[in-house]
Parts: sequence; C-alpha cells; structure tokens
Amino acid sequence: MSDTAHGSGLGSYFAVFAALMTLTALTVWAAFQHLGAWNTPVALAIAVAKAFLVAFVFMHLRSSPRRTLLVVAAGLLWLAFLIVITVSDYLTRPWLPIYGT
Amino acid sequence: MSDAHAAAHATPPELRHHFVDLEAQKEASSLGMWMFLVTEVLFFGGMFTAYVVYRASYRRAFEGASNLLDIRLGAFNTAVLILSSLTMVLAVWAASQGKKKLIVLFLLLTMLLGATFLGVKVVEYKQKFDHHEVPGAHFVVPKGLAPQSELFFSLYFCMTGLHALHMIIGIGLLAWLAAKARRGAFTPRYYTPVDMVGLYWHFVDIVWIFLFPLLYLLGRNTL
Amino acid sequence: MNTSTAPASQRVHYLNASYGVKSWLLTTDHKRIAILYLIGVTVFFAIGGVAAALIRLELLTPAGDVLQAETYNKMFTTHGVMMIFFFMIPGIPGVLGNFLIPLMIGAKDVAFPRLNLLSWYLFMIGGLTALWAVVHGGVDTGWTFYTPYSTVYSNGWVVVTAVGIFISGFSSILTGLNFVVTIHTMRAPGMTWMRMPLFCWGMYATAIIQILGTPVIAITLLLVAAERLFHLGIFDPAQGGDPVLFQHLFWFYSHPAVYLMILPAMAIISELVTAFARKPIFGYKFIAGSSVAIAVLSFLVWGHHMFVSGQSVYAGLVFSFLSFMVAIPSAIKVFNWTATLYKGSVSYQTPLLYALGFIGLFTFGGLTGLMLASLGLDIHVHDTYFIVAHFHYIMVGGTIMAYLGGLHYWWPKISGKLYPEYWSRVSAWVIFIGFNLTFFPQFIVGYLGMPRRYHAYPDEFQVLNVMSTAGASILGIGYVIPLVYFFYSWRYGKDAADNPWGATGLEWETPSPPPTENFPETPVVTGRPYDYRTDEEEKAVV
Amino acid sequence: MPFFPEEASTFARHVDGLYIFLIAVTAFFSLLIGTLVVVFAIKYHRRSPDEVATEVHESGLLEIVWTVIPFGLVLVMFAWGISVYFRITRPPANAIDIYVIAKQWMWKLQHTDGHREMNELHVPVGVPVRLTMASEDVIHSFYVPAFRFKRDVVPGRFSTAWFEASKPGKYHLFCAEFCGTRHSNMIGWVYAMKPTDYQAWLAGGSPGESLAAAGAKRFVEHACNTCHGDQPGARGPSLAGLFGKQVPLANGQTVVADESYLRESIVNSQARLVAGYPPIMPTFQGLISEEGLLQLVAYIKSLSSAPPAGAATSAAPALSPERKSTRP
Repeated sequence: MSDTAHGSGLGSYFAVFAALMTLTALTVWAAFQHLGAWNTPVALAIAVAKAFLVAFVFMHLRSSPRRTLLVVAAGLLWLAFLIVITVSDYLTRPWLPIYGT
Repeated sequence: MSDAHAAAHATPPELRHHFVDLEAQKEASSLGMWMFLVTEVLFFGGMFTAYVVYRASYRRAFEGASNLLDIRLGAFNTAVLILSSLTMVLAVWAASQGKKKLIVLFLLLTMLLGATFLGVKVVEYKQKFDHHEVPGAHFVVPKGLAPQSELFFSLYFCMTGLHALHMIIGIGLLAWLAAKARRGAFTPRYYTPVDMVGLYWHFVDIVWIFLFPLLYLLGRNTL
Repeated sequence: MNTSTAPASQRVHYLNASYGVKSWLLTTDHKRIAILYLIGVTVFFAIGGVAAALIRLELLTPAGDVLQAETYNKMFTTHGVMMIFFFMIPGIPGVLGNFLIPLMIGAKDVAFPRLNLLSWYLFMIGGLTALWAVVHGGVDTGWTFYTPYSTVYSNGWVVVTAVGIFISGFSSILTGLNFVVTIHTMRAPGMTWMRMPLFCWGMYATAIIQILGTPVIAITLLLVAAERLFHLGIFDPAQGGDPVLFQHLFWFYSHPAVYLMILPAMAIISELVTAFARKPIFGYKFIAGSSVAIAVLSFLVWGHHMFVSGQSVYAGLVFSFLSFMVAIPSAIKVFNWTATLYKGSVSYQTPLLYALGFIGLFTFGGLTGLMLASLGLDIHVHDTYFIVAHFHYIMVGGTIMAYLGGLHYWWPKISGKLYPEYWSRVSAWVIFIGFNLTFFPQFIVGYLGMPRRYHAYPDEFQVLNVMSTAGASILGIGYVIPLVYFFYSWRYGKDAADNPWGATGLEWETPSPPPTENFPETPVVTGRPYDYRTDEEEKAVV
Repeated sequence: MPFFPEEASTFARHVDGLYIFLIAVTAFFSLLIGTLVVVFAIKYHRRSPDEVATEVHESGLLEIVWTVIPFGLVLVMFAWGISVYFRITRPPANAIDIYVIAKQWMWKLQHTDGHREMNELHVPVGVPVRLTMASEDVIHSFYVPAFRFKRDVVPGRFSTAWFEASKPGKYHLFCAEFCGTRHSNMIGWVYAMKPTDYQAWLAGGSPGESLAAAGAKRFVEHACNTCHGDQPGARGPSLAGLFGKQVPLANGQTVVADESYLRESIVNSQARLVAGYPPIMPTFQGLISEEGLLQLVAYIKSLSSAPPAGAATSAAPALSPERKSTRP
C-alpha cells in the first residue's frame, strides 16, 4: 500500500542516489573550468537539479497531493520575492545619477 | 475486506481523538511538516539574500576567500550527506514495509553519516580557527585579499553553523525514532514520525546542496 | 437547539470539565489555550501601556524633565516591543483565533493540539525573556533594531531581547501553521471554502503571513545578536556590511506584520457587521478574496519604510506603486461593510459600536497611509509623529477596537456570562474619544516636523503634545473599565444564552460555554454563511 | 496654531500642494464612509427584537465601481507623488557644495572655502545647495521641516541631497533617525540668508584650510600620488578632470565618476575597476576616516574645476551637467 502511496520502488531511490553523486562530481569539475559568466549559472542549475531530485523522489513530492505542491511553490515564490526585490534595489542604485540616491 | 475496513475504524491507538481517521491525521501531519519546511526555506533565505548582495559587491574578496575552504572536505561531506539521504529514504521504505530491524539499521546508518558530516565540519572549523579566518577580534585578513573577505567568513560560519545545528537536531530526532522503532512503535499503517523526520532530513540535505557550490565552488577557476 | 440546554452551572463544559492549575497549564483544549493567551496578552498589554503612559507623561513638557533621555528611550522600546510582538501579533489569533476557528468550522480541536500548547509556552517564554531584557537590562534601540546602532553602539540588552522575539517568532509560526492545516483538513462535512465564515478567511490570510514572513525576522534578529556578540560585520559598514540590507530584511517581515495585526481585526469586523445588521455580508467573495490579496501584496511593499534611507530611486518608485495597490483590497472591504449595513436590522449593541468605530478610524488611518506611500510627501513626514499617528490609527483605532469588539461579541460564548451592557457602551465611547484626542494632534505635530523618538522637543509643539497626553489618560481609563467588568462578569455576570445575539454560525449552535469536544455531535453544514432568512422566506425560495 | 510649517524652500509648496490634495481625498472618503455608516445605522435601526433584515442582492457592478474608482485615484496620487519626488531628487546645475559629517550627537558642516560650522548651517536664499553627507557612527537623518526635506545619513557611504531656500529665516534642523541616547539633542538651526548677507557672513569668519587643500595633503599622506600622480607610466589612472566624467570599466560597463563612485574606489577598489588597469590598488576600508574621505573626494573634484574651467566642464557628460560645482 505504501509503495503506491509513495509511488516508487527501491530502484528509483538508488537511481536518484547515483544521479546525485554524478551531479556532485560534475559540479566540482565544472567549477574549475573557465566558463566565463556561465560558472555561476551552471553551478546553480546543477544544485537546482539535485534539489529537485531529492524533493520529488526522496521526499515523495511527485506523489503528494496538489496542496503540498502549492505550499512548496508558495515558499519558493516568497523566497524569490525576498531575494529578487532586495537585489533589485542594489542593482538599480547606480542607475541614472539622480541626486539623492 | 469489510472486516479490514471495520478494523481500521475501530479507533487505532495512534489516532488522536479529533481526527476522523488515520488518513486525515497523516495528511494533516504531512501538510504541517511541509509548511514547516517552507518556513525553514525562508529562514535560510535571509542569509542567502545577504550572501547574494555581498557577493555582488565584493566579488573578488568572496572568490578569494572561497578558495581558502577545503574543497576536498566539502565534496566529501556532500557525498556523505547524499548517502545519508539514501539511507533515510530506505528507513522510510522499511517502515512502510513493516521491517522493524531494517528501520533501526537504516536510522542508525543515517545517524552515523550525519555524525561523520559533523566530524568533518569540526575539522574544517578548527582549520579556520588556526588560520585566524574566523570573523571577530582575532580575524586576520588573508594575504592578498580585501578586508571584506571577513564578510565571506561571517556568512560561511552563520550558514554552515545553522545548517550544522539543524543536523544536530536531526540526529537527535533520529535517535528518538530509532528507540521507538526498536520498541515496535511503527507499523505499515502508522509510521508518520519516520516519514516526517525523513522530510526534515532531506530538507537539510537540500540546504547543503546549495551551500556547497555557493561557499566552496564559485571562484575555483580564478585560482 | 439553543433552548434545550441546561444552565451552564449544571452542565459539564470546557471550563469546569477539570480543575486545578495543572489542568490548565497542560491542557490541549484550544478553548483553554485561548484563555491562556488572553491572560498572557493582557499582561503584556498592561506593561506596554505603562510604558506608553510614561512616554506621554514625559512629553507633557518640552524639556526632558520627567525621565532621563536613556530611560525615555528604553520606555519607547519597551512600549514597541511589548505591544507589537507580544500583544498585537499574538493577540487576536491567539485568543479569538484559537477559540473560534475549530468552533466555526465544526471541528473538535485544531489539527495539532499539543503544538498549540507549545506555541503558548514559546510565546510566554519569549515574552518573559524580552520583558526581563527591557525591564532589567533595558534596551534603547526602538522596536526596529536598526543597525549599526543595535549591533555596535547601543549599551542595552539587545541580544536577550532579540532572543525573546526569536522564541516567540516560533510561536507565531506554529500558530499560523496550525490554523492553516486546521482549515484545510478539519472542516465539518459540508463546510466548503465558500461557506466558511469570513473570520476563518481572515485568519487564514493572517496565517500565510505568519508562516512566510516570520522566519525572515527570526534569522535577521539572530544575525543581529550574532553580530553583536561576534562582530561578524554583516550589517556593519566598518567591515563592509550594509545597514540598509538589515532594513530590507527587517521590513520584509515587519511590514507584512502590520497586516498580521490588521487582517484578524478585519476578520472580526466582518463577523460583527453582519451579526448586528442581521443580514448576509455584502460581497462575501470580495471580502474573502481581498484578505488573501492583502496577505500577498503586503509582502511586496516593504520598501516604503525606506524612501529616505538611500535605497535606489527605482526601487522606491516600484514600492510606492505597490503600496498604493495594497490600499485597494482594504477599500473594497470598507465599502462592503458599509453596504452590509444598508437595509439591515441594526442593533446598537457594544460590539457594533466598536465595529462602527473601527470602520471610521480604519478608513481615516488607511487614507493617511496613502500619504506615506506617496513618495514626495513621505520624504517630509517620514520618521515624524505623522507616522506615529498613522500607525496608531490602524493598530489602536483599528486592531484594538476590533479586538475589544470581538471580545465583547464572543464573551458570552467564552465565559458563558453576559457583560454589563451599560458600562460596556460607556467604555466604548470613552475609548473612541480618548483615542482621537490622543492621536489626531499627532498628525498635526508630525506635519509641523516633530521627529519621533524625541525625548525633548521645541516649545512650539507643546500645545499639541498636551492634548495628546490628555487624550492618553482618557484612553487609559477607557481600557481599565472593560478590564474591571470582564473580571466582574466572569464571576458574577448573568448566564448567557447559547445564542444571545441571534447570530448565525456554528459557534452559536453549541452551548455557552461549549463542551470540551465543542459539539455534541459533528455538525453538518448545508447552506451558505450568514443566512438570516426566516423559515417562511426560505420555503418560499425553495 | 499653525497646521503647516513655514514654506521656506522651493519644493515646500509642491509638497504642501500634494498634501492638501491628499487631505481632501482623505476627508472626502472618511466623511462619506462615516456618514453612510451613521445614516444606515440610524435609518435601519432594529425595531423589534425578532426583526430580520431584508435581503439585498450582491451587485457585481457595485464591486467593480468601488474597485476601479480607488484604483484611478491612487494612480493620480502615485503620479503626483513621483513628480514631487523627482523635483526633490534632481538638483539644478548651479548648486553650491556643503559637506556634512554626522556623528553622535552633532552635525559638523563644512563649506568648500573651509568655513566650518557646528549644528548651524548658513546658506544663501535662492541658490541651490547640495549636501554630501557622511556618518561616522550610526544612521542619522538630516531633516529641515521648513524645507520639507529629509535624508538619512547612512554610515559606509555618501548620502547626497539638495535644497534651495526660498525665504530668509532661522529654521529647525533635526536628526530624524533614532541615533542613541541624546538623539533629541542632535538638533540645530539652518540660517537662510539673503545672498549679500551670506557673502558678508562668509567674509566675516576666518576660513580654515579648505577641504580640497586638506584632501591634497591626505593624497600625499596615503601615498595616493605614487600611482595617481600623472607621471608617465603611472600605475593608476590620472585623476585630473575625472570628476563627473563617464569612466569605462573593466567589465565593459561605464559609470559616472561621482562622489559615491570615488568613495567606493577608495574603500572597495576592486568593485568597479577602471578598464585597462590591473587590480592592484589596496582597499582602504577602515583606514581613512569619513572626514578624510570627504576631503579626498573634494580634492579630486577640485582637480576638475581647475582654472581652465571651460575645457574641463565642457568635457562633463551631458547626463549630469549639474555635477560641476560653481561658486557664487
């Protein structure tokens, strides 16, 4: 019963484990490459992929009710509010020299 | 079939009085746990925001300071934590199958891996103390770096410190679970605590999955 | 159904189901926990009130002659910290939310009763820690803890206060989480989302803010404490940190926190207006939706606290625009409440007096908020008494009025007793008059340029400050009266009927005070909320 | 009893205009709601205990109306608000410079010619005054109610602002951001004077060393001149005529060399590096006082307004012609 509830057998756990290890090796390797402006996005993309795997398979998000997905989405949206809006202040400070900025 | 149905409704001992049935209770627990994890996301989010802002302002200092962290230990710890996530999910699986001995085994393994992670962290912290790279009165600006590299180490200690605190709490919870599991408290019908602590443990893993590249990796190619 | 119950004294209910201190301190009954919160917030409110009285006393004369400057600074910090973190934020959710949500949705309890008790303990531990800090050590940073003053220069007990607020933050998070899960999973059969009382909608919106905002203030205050202890430099310009970053993180929570205080108040008003007009609420969906809209929008406007702090001009523009936008759902609510009274059957009982007071004061206070969202004007009035007046109109004229209105309305349900009608009307009027006399002059003195947090001030501001202090003493009396008669009625009041107002809602269908399990049997909901139609009318429709 | 402080600056009247408009809106809606509530409460007073209200059907149209009208109104407020705001943030071309250092609990003000004042500021009427402000400790806020203008002075950066007094008089100067025990004593006066009186006042005192001259000394003291000394083969870019110009950066962007950029280049030299130079300049975070930074920046500015003024100023970018400082 729980297998269906969690929607996965043991196989997927080991597969995800292998993928996570591979991605870890990949991100370490990529960090030493000269990718110009792309180093940071690549590192973050790999991290997001790993987090996605952990959340959806290990944490059974893929077989969770829609409500749970909504909760997670709200959390990420609010995190985006916090970071994006704060950083946008810093990014726009040097814009157009209007005095008093 | 109808007998089993009736049995399920004969108020099992785990059912708290105010829920209709175990399924509703489990659903409530799961929703509550996920919500708690969302608050944790925003809790760490405050520090991630600070990291993004200061990294943008003091990029060279941050890259230089990042290279002073031991990437081998960091990568090793990442692997350890991922492995612990695997053993954790196996413990949940064992609980769902009612394999009492396996639950205990996997919980203990997870605890062991968590402890390994913390042990390595202690070694790393000790290095930082020895090199006077801990922010505060005894901080010495590393050679060739701007003084703002202190901010990197401040954030490094805050982020990894809080992460480690979560690990310690997690290990405590695992010990509690293992003791309960040994007493046979979990059945395929009711193993919500294992499931919930599992969610917590995986979340702590996810935090590290982001901390590792942000703290250890970005700037490696400037060496 | 409300005629059949025996008098409360002959019946087992949540208050007499068990006796002794232990039965209260270890209770998991949401109704008893609500009473525990009531005691807690009242104590903290009284302490914050004493601090306010000392502030007003000092400001009676322009010279700083009653208190020393340092003491004065500690007093306004005490006032802010106690009132905001330990009265306003936990107040309505802790007391009325706890008591009513399970009753209103037809549940036996909240989803996690033990967690609910833990929330109260965290609240009390946090509150007492902060109280110890502000009273014994003293903190002079203001409730805003701006860096680098709080991290480097202040001599007060910033760390202990921050820890106290941090602990009670968890209480807030867990309460919100409990409410959301309760509303999602514990509703009685037939209680669909669109049949839910607006109070629950308001508390749901509040919980969103509690869950998503509180962690950020928690980490921010933790960083302040850590920085103070270990000189981390994260907010210290001497080490390359940016004080403005602290302001971003602080207001990310603390602006939504304002809505954390006003949303529950709006939730109460929606119930009061419909109950005392005996008429379905006008625009149910719009009031429910605007609560959620406010909860979301409130997270996007925090920068209007930073218009003169040196944030980017462009960030200022965006924040100004969004701040105006958040006014619209509030306006929708006010219009709908007003429309609910139209062609109602209006009874002037005390809860309605508070509700009408709320609508007027909140409208005025909210509109003055538009002046602060307005970039060009905010530069002048920022950090003056104009701000002080504005947020007291919202928090005292809004939240406290609604809280008192709600407390009167549900008092028969909570205590099983009736409060004295005459004295309650008197106190409602005293509070209304005292409040306006206290805070209206502050708008004027603020526009004239008197900065807030001033221990001494130029002579020309004295007349207005004297008016304000006079009003504060009337307001103080207004608050003591209900305190006295609530205590009195708890013991000596007349027994209340199950539904003394003739109101709708599941909470009125169970005895006053309710049994521990809330309902003799799980209620089934068959119709929309606030349905005051008589049987004949209903039949005619069917 | 007055309801408005004196209107003593060029933008005071615009701020008051906006305020009056907002008061009108506030009064209108407060009275509207207040009246409706009271009228409904009286007119539909419950006559018998069992009376139940007649049902009024919800109206989608009404909901739309009272959503759209406030929306339109706040758009007007927003537009009006930013138009006043831009007036306050954009200084005109011919501003004179005043340097402000805020510390617990005093204001130190310096005129470019070396005149120093404490908690008092003398300014001419009819001439824009630009403030470059720095804090030595916590956040302060420079607030002159009669000018309707306020600016936080945040440590770790320069805060700039401007005003133009329009009426001679003596006006309050407050610190508006809570800054510690004696916050309410961090007050002073601004004296707005007729230009002739101001000239007489300037001539009266004995000015000390000018900021730029003090900055020139520091320039040598910190050995800035070894790299920025204009000698052939210098390791750093020349600073002559730099102020107010567009500077190409190593990362391909450009930046206007204003006070903030100059300050940043001293305390966080690697942040926005000039194109064509290696990142070898040490950072001076924590090594130069706020006053020292102001002096250095004043000195670098003075290198751009040197005698052949025509040449230097015409090179200033079109974006910010107001950056030159011309003295009356």
